[in-house]
Amino acid sequence: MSRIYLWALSFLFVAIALLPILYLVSHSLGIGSEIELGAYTALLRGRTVRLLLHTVGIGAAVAISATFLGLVLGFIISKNNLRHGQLLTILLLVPLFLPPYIFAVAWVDFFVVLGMSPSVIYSPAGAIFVLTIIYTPIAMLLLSNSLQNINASLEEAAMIMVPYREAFFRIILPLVKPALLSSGLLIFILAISEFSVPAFLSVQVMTTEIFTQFSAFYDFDSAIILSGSLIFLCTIGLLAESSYLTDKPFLTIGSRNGRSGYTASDKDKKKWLAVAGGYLFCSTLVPIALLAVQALSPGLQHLAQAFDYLKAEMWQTFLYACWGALLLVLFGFGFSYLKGRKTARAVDFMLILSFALPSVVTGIALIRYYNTPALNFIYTSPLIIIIAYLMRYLFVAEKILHNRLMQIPASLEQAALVSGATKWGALWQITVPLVADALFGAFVISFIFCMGELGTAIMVYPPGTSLLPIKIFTIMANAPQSLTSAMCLVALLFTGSVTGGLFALWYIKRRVTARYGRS
Amino acid sequence: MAEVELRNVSKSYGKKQVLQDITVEVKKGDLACLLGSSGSGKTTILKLLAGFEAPDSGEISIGGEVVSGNGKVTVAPHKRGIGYIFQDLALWPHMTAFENIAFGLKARKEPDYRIKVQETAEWLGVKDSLDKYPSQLSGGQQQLVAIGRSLVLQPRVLLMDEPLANLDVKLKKVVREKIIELKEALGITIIYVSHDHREAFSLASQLIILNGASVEAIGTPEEIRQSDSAFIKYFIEL
Amino acid sequence: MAEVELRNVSKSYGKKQVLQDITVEVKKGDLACLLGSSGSGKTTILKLLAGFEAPDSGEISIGGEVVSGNGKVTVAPHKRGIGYIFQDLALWPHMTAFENIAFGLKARKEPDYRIKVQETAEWLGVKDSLDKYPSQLSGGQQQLVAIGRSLVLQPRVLLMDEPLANLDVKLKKVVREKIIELKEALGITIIYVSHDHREAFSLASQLIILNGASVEAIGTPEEIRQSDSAFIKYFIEL
Amino acid sequence: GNEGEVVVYTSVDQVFAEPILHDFERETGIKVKAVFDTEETKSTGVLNRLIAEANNPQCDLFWSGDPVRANVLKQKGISQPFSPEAAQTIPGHFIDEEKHWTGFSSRARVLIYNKDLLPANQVPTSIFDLTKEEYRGKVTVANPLFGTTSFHMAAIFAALGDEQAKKWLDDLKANNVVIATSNGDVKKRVANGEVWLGLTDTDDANEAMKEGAPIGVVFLGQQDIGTLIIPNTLSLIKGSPNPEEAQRLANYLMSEETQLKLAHSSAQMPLSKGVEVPEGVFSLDKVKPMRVDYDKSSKKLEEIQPYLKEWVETNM
Ligand SMILES: Nc1ncnc2c1ncn2[C@@H]1O[C@H](COP(=O)(O)OP(=O)(O)OP(=O)(O)O)[C@@H](O)[C@H]1O
Ligand SMILES: Nc1ncnc2c1ncn2[C@@H]1O[C@H](COP(=O)(O)OP(=O)(O)OP(=O)(O)O)[C@@H](O)[C@H]1O
Ligand SMILES: [Fe+3]
Ligand SMILES: [Mg+2]
Ligand SMILES: [Mg+2]
Repeated sequence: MSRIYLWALSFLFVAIALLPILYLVSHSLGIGSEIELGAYTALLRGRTVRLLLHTVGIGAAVAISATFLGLVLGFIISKNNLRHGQLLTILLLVPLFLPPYIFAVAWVDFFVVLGMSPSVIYSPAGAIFVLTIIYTPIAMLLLSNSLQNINASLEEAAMIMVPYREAFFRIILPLVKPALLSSGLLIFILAISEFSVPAFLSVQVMTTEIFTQFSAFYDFDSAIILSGSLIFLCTIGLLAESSYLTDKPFLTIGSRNGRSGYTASDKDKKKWLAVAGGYLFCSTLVPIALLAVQALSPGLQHLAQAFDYLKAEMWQTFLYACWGALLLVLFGFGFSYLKGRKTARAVDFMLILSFALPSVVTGIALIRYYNTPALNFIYTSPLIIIIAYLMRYLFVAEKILHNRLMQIPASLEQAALVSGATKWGALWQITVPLVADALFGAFVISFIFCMGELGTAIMVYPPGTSLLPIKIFTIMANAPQSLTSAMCLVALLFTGSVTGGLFALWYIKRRVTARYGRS
Repeated sequence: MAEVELRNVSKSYGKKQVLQDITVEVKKGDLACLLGSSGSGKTTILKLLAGFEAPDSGEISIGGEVVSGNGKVTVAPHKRGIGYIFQDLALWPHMTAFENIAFGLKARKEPDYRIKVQETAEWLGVKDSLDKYPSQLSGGQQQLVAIGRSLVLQPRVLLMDEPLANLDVKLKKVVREKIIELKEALGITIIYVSHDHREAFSLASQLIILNGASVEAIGTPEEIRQSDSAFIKYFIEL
Repeated sequence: MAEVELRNVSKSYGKKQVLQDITVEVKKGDLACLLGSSGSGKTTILKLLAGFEAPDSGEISIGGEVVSGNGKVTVAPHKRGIGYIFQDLALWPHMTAFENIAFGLKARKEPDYRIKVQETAEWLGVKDSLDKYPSQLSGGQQQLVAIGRSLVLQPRVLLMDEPLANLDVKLKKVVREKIIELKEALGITIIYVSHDHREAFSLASQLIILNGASVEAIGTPEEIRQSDSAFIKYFIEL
Repeated sequence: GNEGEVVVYTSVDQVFAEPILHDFERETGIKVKAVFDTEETKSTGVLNRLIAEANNPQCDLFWSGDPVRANVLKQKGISQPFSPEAAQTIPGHFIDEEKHWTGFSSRARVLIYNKDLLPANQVPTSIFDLTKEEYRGKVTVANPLFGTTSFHMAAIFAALGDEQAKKWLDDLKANNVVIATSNGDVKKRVANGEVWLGLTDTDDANEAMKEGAPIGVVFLGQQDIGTLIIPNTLSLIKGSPNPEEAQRLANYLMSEETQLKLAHSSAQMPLSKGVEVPEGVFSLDKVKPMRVDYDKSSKKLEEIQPYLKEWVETNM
């Protein structure tokens, strides 16, 4: 039965998000017009191959280091029973609240302020560094989520035989392997499709090449074919991940859930807090402090001006991002649930296709498809922005949720079915609450991503409207540094406080339900 | 007519043949005990009856209606009117004991579900634990809640996978008697997996003894006791 | 001198007092059975002994060394030389049966761990299931693997939480005998939670009977049988 | 199109363009719907959008910060000829021969230098000075594939001929020129002393000075090839939904008042004769302009782009 729904959902996604891409590609590949062979040769040039290797190298380095840091931080917030764990979580999320570009700029400025040559950061290593900091929070959320949901007695069974450190590496780590792999894959894709940071740091990667084809040569065909190589890379990553995960059971939420598991001693807790604090300082505090100094150096007036510039956009963007996140979570849950424990390669490929596409290409695809008299009502309304969000981030939301669903034993839903619940009832009352924290995580991440989406939105936002990141970037082009920094601060505070609010609500709700009564 | 019927049912997991051409009939109001060594396919039979798995071949009917056949589940689990006590209990970790027991009643929109849950809990002696989550319950308390969750719905057919494993002998006896009482009162058909053949002999109106992937013998306790199969002789001797 | 000792141990979960001022001693090489109705705190005692939880007050020693006291765990679980068979088994889902059993041996870097795992599996009759994941094992097979995982390490003190619950009577008897055999050969001290007081009486050199949150009686089976506590009388009568 | 509304896409910085569009709205009651562009996308997002929308145009008027983009639109058949009345005051040199675009207020390419690091008398006066040994590693230009820098390169190629221009670029490279991401980045790097000198636009230079950065401005080539003048341009989109309103807006933007406003806000030099130049704004009268054919330069740009791309790539 669920096959039908899976088909229906896929059909819907294909119609709104995938057809634009297929339409664009079929045109670029000359289907319906004459074939431009010249464009294909772009792929074969030695330079393209070098660029691909370079891109993969940077992507892999970012994926590995961000996932590693995410694991450490995820461990700290989920296994230490911290009193202000929620606050720490939000602080650690801060790098996501800022556009990556701003982060790169802030780090360069930081070196300059210190009187050091920023040339260290204008390098692949610099790009890896900046991107790692930006994407670590995603890994952290995924992993802390997964760590929290391991049945305590599995942990205890190992603790009795080996020191906790070893239990961690031999038992816990393999149990969160799906999360580790997903996080690595996700960050790899995000990193190789990021444009603004490598462009700003003068690092040549595939996205900068694609951008050059678009914006210097107006050579859409080459750009689209080069984008194909990015999608190819992502697909390989996806296949590697799914072939690793198939048929390996990772059910970790026991119905006879254990009670205690590992808790850090007070001494260890202090140590871990110091690690988290140190990381927070280096990764987040430094650039934010710099922004604050720049913004406040001429007094408060620029902050006020920035607020004035952005106040209309904040509300708008907030609304769109909420809708976007809501749809992302709905679609993401739909896909991951209907896929079930099986890997549905076709679905995965569909999602990765729209996710790995460079944002400009996505924008152009949307324009070509929706900008027709028949679909004008979508193209000229904010709906087009929501669709852009859906295309850009559905893969992320789906990954987060699928990860979590794989942890739930089938018998829990079966028990509901024989109790007389319908499929929907079981879904709604058993599965959904059990993945509630992942739904929340997916919503927060989607919301933050939507709040910051620029590349596609700027191609399609209806004339006369505006969005927060677009406004910041369009104003920034020739505004004084202090105003730019002030705008970034305002955006940061806004996204930060909304996210903080979400966490607070969540926390209160969870206190009420006592988190399945875990002590 | 048989209430529950498996006709020539086979089932494999991968290469492993777990059930081979099984034919079993259980009459309405009977209590049939499934006996057999570990891994002989008892749980698998229950899963087939519940409709969580489809048989590779053969047919399954409940109440005269074919519910699985041709390698497919044709009637969904929630439409079969069954209760199931899982070997791993499968209590919902995000619900309190009360909510676990109340779930099916609420799904049926029974207005007086509170009273029924209270009664059932009292009857099973877990009234004090109703506001606890499964992770806060002891093993035995969890088992009682799982039993309560199924019994409160008064299903037509009740599938029980070692429902008393975690209870002490005293409690085992009490609960067992309660189940029989309920069965008599409501005419429920019960398929009961047990490891304790003494229990099985004293409880069942029909015994089904599995050996390897096939049925070794079916019959009343009397008939089985008089069987001259070497396997059964070995199996029921203490 | 006692191998395992709890002195004036108390433990609450939230408002609920689960253990109140418990004092128990078990001598080296003894098999002590914990008996008591559901929710009386048996599992909690094992968790305290293993060091997964700290007592609120009182002291716990193993082999003469204080391992928990002052509300804290002072010796980490893996340094206590104990084995634990969990009531919910806690097999690692991402490892095959073989890997589950081999884990502790590999951690100790025993070179001939393969042979030992094979031997243990053979001995328990789960040799055919070694390459399966827990989710592919029947309930009884899972239980045997969990037993194998603990026994293969030959711990100094073995904590067993209803280790035979999912086994059939025949197998129960076999495994029980094997455990005794191992205990005699290696001088292991065993703390054994059972629901079957007949089993407990036939097995244990010492019985510890819990009632509510406190110890009702401690003694040899003989002593307990002769006790005139009304609770015990009620409890051991069938 | 909707009654009383006009859609304008612009690559001109929003801080400067928006107030003028608001003024137009207020004065005429015509609603302006604008799409702006960003530095992050090297201000080509709007152009790519116009190209992609060609089949079903949404935009009426394209207000570009330079003629290159206007020429791209022309070549791709996306703009259409038009002659706003206000264009009469603009020198013919700044209007496309086929009337696909009309120029107005303009910027110039200038050299900026850090006054704290370089005394005024040691500042180069010609682009050829930049290849001198004394400035090794101290000069920055923005990526020549994009924006006004690309146009500047095309003009230099047109003025010097391919061979000499390539030699100049190769010499620059040999002198360890620093390639910045944008003109804004050039401004920033000179202002904070990372390098001494940089090629950028007058509006960026003006901005830096307003911020109080220790920056001096030089109009290069007064003795040789002259300074490149870059006018704003307006193009009417083919199939524009609101052509009448577009005409009115075009006239408004080219008006002397608007040129004056732009002179005040971003130091743009008015192209209409007789517009009084405010104090502090460079004036076209005092500058020797580079002789450029905007149409040819745009074509030149297309021709040299592969070379420029290679030049950048081997430089990074
Ligand atoms: N995390 C917890 N929070 C609250 N109460 C708890 C928690 N863990 C256990 N309890 C309660 O403590 C009591 C003792 O539990 P324990 O698991 O030790 O019982 P037991 O003797 O092992 O019972 P059984 O024979 O049923 O396994 C029970 O009443 C249980 O509900
Ligand atoms: N998903 C699966 N994949 C592979 N083999 C499986 C799977 N599920 C069960 N099996 C195998 O099928 C056989 C029958 O399993 P089943 O759970 O029905 O046994 P059982 O009779 O209930 O045993 P027990 O008394 O130990 O619970 C076992 O050998 C088991 O290993
Ligand atoms: Fe500029
Ligand atoms: Mg079973
Ligand atoms: Mg217990």
